[in-house]
Amino acid sequence: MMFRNLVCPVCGASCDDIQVEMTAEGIVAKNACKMGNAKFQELASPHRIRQPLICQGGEMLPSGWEEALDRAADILASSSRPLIFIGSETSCEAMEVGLHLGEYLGGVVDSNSTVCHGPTAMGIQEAGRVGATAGQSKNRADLTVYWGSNPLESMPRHMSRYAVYPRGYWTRRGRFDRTVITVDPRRSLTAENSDLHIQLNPNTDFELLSALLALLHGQQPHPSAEEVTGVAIRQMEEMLELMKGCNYGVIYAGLGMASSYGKHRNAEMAFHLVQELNNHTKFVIGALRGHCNVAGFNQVASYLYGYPFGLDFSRGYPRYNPGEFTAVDLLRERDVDAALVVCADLVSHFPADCASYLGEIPMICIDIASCPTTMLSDVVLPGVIDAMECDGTFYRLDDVPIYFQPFTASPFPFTASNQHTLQQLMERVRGRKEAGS
Amino acid sequence: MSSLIIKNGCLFDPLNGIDGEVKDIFIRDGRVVTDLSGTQRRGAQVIDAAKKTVMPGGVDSHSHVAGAKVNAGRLMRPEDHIRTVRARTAITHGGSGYTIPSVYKQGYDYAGMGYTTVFEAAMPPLEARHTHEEMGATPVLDMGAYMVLGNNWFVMRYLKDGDIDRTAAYIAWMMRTHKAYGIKCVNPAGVENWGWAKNVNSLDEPNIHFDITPREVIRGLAEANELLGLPMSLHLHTNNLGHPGNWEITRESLKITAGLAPSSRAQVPWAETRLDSRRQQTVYLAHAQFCSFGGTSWRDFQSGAQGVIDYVNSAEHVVIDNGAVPFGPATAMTGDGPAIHDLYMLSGQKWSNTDVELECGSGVIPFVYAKSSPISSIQWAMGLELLLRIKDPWKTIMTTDHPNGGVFTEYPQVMTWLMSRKARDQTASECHKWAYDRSSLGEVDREMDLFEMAVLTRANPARTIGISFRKGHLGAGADGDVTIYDIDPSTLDPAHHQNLASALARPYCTIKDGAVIARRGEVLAVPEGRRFYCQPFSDQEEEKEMLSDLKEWFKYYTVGFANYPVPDKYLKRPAPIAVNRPLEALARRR
Amino acid sequence: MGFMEATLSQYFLNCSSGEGCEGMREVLLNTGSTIEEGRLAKGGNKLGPEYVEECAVCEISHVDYAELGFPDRVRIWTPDRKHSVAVHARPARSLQPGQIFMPRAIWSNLVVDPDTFSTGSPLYKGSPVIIEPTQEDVLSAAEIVRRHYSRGKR
Amino acid sequence: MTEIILEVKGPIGLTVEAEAVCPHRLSGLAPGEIEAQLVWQGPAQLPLSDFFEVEVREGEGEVRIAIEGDASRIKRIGQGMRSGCIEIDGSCGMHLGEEMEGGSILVRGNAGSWAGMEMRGGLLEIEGDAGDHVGSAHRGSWRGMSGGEIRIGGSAKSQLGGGMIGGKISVARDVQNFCAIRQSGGLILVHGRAVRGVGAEMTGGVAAVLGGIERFSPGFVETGMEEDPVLGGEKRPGTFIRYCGDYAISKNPKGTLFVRG
Repeated sequence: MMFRNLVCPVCGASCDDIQVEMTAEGIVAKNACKMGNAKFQELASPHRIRQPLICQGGEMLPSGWEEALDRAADILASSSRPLIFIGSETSCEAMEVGLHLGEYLGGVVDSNSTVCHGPTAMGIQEAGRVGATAGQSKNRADLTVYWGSNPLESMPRHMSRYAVYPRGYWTRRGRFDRTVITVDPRRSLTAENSDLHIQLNPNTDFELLSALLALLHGQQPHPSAEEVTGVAIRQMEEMLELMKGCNYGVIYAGLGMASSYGKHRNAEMAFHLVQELNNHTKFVIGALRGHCNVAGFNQVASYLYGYPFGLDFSRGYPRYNPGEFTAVDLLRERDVDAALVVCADLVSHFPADCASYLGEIPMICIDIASCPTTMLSDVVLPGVIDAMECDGTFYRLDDVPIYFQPFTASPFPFTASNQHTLQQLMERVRGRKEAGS
Repeated sequence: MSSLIIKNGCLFDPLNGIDGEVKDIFIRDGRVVTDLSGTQRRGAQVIDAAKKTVMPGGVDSHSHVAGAKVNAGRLMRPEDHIRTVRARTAITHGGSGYTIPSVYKQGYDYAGMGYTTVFEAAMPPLEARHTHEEMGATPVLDMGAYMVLGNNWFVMRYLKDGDIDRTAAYIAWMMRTHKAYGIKCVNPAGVENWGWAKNVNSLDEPNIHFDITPREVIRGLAEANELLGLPMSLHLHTNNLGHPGNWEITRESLKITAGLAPSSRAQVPWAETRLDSRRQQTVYLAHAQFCSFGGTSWRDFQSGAQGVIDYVNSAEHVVIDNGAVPFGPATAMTGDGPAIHDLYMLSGQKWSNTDVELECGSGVIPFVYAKSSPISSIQWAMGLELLLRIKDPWKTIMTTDHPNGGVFTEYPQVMTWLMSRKARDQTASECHKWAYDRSSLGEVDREMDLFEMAVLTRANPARTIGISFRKGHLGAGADGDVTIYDIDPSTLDPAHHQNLASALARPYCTIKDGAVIARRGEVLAVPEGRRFYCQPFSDQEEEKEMLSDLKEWFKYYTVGFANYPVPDKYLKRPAPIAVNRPLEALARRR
Repeated sequence: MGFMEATLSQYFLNCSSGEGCEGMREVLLNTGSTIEEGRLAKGGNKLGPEYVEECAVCEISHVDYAELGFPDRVRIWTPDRKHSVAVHARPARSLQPGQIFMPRAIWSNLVVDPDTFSTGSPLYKGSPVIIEPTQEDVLSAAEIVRRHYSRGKR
Repeated sequence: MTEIILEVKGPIGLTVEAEAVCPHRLSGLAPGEIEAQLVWQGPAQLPLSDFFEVEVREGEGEVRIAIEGDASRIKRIGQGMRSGCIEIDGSCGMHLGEEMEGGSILVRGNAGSWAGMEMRGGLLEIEGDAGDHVGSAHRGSWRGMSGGEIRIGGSAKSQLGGGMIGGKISVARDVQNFCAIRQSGGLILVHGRAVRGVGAEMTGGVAAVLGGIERFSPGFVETGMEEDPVLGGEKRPGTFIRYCGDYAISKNPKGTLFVRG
């Protein structure tokens, strides 16, 4: 049986052209990249978590669904300030329930976005962002800049679907109609495949962007800019000429910009640069988002409560302050007392001080495969794979909502989706709170 | 089976010609009925509205409340949210935001103010799923959205070929596919140029590549609209918006649809009204204030409303909403990307923009209308001038183009200015003197009455967008949406304008579908809102050929054809309106 | 609350020369995704040996690699010496002296600076660390959890 | 003067938000009423007495609050303060004196991030170190501190004086990054060194870094030398280079940056 037009639940490209064939030998996923393919194989993998687990006497033991849900609800209902962390490979519908749960408990709700392009979102809050949906660059762009991003390894189909290779309306010869610049301290695979590689020193994005803006405003940058960034002024001018001279330019910013020293100020300067370039030609900027629905959390949290990530509900209304109400900071400062982690491996992906605090507080996690986070959890609820086993919505890297449909059903009799799991958990928590009050 | 009786209220129901008569209203199972049986009366909830003003529930026909650009505004403005919050209650969610509130807060704020029906003014097709998600999450309100089509590649291509039938077929398919309510045309032909950082500046300037002019787009979309017989006319956001001297292009744009016959063929049961509740217009001009700028630059800027007012007074095919400026913080957001870029150049504020492939675009920028600013003051005057000097209230609708001119929670203040010369004079004395010097507002003595307010905020928005078959009045069969204000018409003195403004801001109660949902601003119930959208049908042969064109050009999208539509599951309480049912599909015109 | 340490700026600014005492260097750690890391993580294979081979790795510029004495394995330390991790060392042409690269996984995150500069996002790119050759074994992800993170539980 | 002495009872678990600890909010209250004032810990509202021993010494006129013990996990002390004074014997948490309009605060230890955010008046003195965003604007806003004075005896972290439009901030030792970012008015005086991003996006006002800047903001252009300039009402001996910027944000910026030559 062949299924078409499926959406890949892995990276921010949210490719919607996957074809899946279920054969006697296994699953064949056409059009998917290496990462996507691996995820489609997960459907039948041996390490899939197939039943709830509860930690007893230091060991993770299989348990019944009701028992596991009860234990999870006990943890949440008895906590004073829980952290609810929602990963970005699950649906907006699940995120909405997670946000409701956090609001109900007066806890904090955060998502991968914080440690991913959170600083980029903060840059938007400082400067705004001039962007476009991906089809604009596909059809129009004759200049593509990968800034601190390495799509050939992190988003393998970005170049072929959206930015470099596709034959668009005004870019009929695909790659031949475009110039590609990569800005990266590392000579990455993407840099090797670009027309120009600006190899700046690490942690100097802010200075390079500022210098470009000063040049754009007709001023020579402070002479130290060359030494600091490792990029000659002449090379900056060359790059700027390319940018001003193109018909339609696009910057795809990666974590190299958002995560390095300077953080949201880097993003902010990049947004300013693009805004000012629009006085010369058409220029837009977008983020290369790491997960299929990392943009979704920003969207859902913003429209439901007004802020894109790191929402604190302790006062009954939403509050936002990265550094204060964000997961890494709360864990580092030991300022939460329980955690619900949905489809995210925090123990692997957070710094050591945060990961070890997760080992000290009660933790519930929902996941599809064993990982360091499931090892440290008190309750593990099996995850359902979005876009394969249930339907829902992702927001793609350019904030275009993509509705996905499954080609098979949840393998569990007790839950149809992560949304469903969270709803059941919410009901149980509500029951305990109402009985207690 | 529930019944509600609103007793002894002073009713203002313009579509039924009722101007302040003391009348009882009966609602049965959510709909207005002429009477109740004895048994029903005994089981009915009774609200005593003696010495109170009773109107149909408020209808907002143009507001930016759901979708990608609204959310871009929310995301980029934490400073707008920090100090304006709403804490959760046992039945409501928490929220935040002043000019761009989060959806829960938005729904509660509208309901608390007596509004029950709100239409989102701009839905990009590719991002329609987003708009529907947000409308779906908005509590209480019945909603719908207008689809942006003035720079759509398929529309421009067909219109360049002069093919109205195929345009209509495309629009019909798009409206069904994306569950849209009406057609919005924003800066026709200009937004496509913005794809290259350019604009068009006159009605007869063809745009790059598609070689089509704003005039051709406006005329073509209006013709297709009437050919399909949509409940609402073309909703137009004119070219050169926000530019000094643009009143002239606005007048010329309005002339384009003169002579077209309005034709609404919605297959719906019509609630009873004394007046004809079908729309009369062929163009509905959005936020006229922003389209009526005079002068030639910001230095000699003045109101250009006179030219627009004169034209609307002389024409029968136009309705406008005003886009009032009540002063204070705002967030400018529009599908007109280049207009927002111009504001960025002026203000240097933070600026967001999103161009949507093959379809449209949008821009967002924070803005403050200050009483000390001469330009803001003139804009304040213009918004009121337009409504007060267009003689026939049935040609006007009151909005703030939320959140462009100001926030919807300022509606009570805008109504107060319309009703009270003293309130206007008071504000004019506080703001820059250009307000009266460079507009005609200071010469206007007209004070609108409650009947006229009911036209501008209920009856006419409903009629203009064709939702008056159930909204905007209280004839038998209409939705049981009612606002009861603590205003006694017999003692109302518009000179006491502060009392008036606060009475309008916090109605005695808001009733939706026959149930009290808010009292004096406090939300008492949170029913799920309806989603209105049109399902127009066109000639099946045309549609088939159109679809083959569409599939051929779909390769320029980055979303597959199969994943383009808005699925049914995004609509929790759908209220589709069939237009030209399939069996009665249009005969070819030529 | 972590206050500014006198030497902190020095790490950010002066590491490009790769200076340091014998056999030990201050470098900037860049972490990021690699396609194989992605393939293994998305395939739910985080506790297997293949994941260790792919992700418990530190790429070092040729210059630094030679100066460290061509080690098979290196130990990476946080500047405050609170955390460290041993990983496989590999020379890489893609890097400038003074920079190292590690795939984004439990090993690299053990030494990423948890300060977020009030942004919520730690220094995944350009985190100051100290690198030295080591003979110690490289731990699997599960062993890391048991050894470093299980103090409060189990 | 009425003195209110609040002694922190012991180690605090989850952080506490205590905007009630502010002279005008406690003024005129009986000791029992002060103890019953509510503070937040997570979603719970708890009486002040859960965290502090309260002692009141009645007197005339303004209220002085003295906090003893470790208050480093207590946030929002003196938020919106209008008058009187607060003295904190040790360190305190985030949002100290946020939006304060008058009165004075003295912290003998360190203060967390966001001290003096959007401050409008009064004196905020931190003898130890300060965190990020001292005297800055709220997220997304371009208008930070507009009046009053902040003195820091130690060092400050990043984004000091972000969006500052008026008033004065002085730092005795060092600052990290983006000090004076988006400054449009007022004075920032750093006696030690700055790491990076000084005056980024600056459009007006004066910033001076007496100890030198490790990594200069590229959009600053040298406009001359000054001997012994007067900054903040005081003569600063030595030769200074004056810069104008930030040209990265504007073609015609009016920000002035002094660095010792």
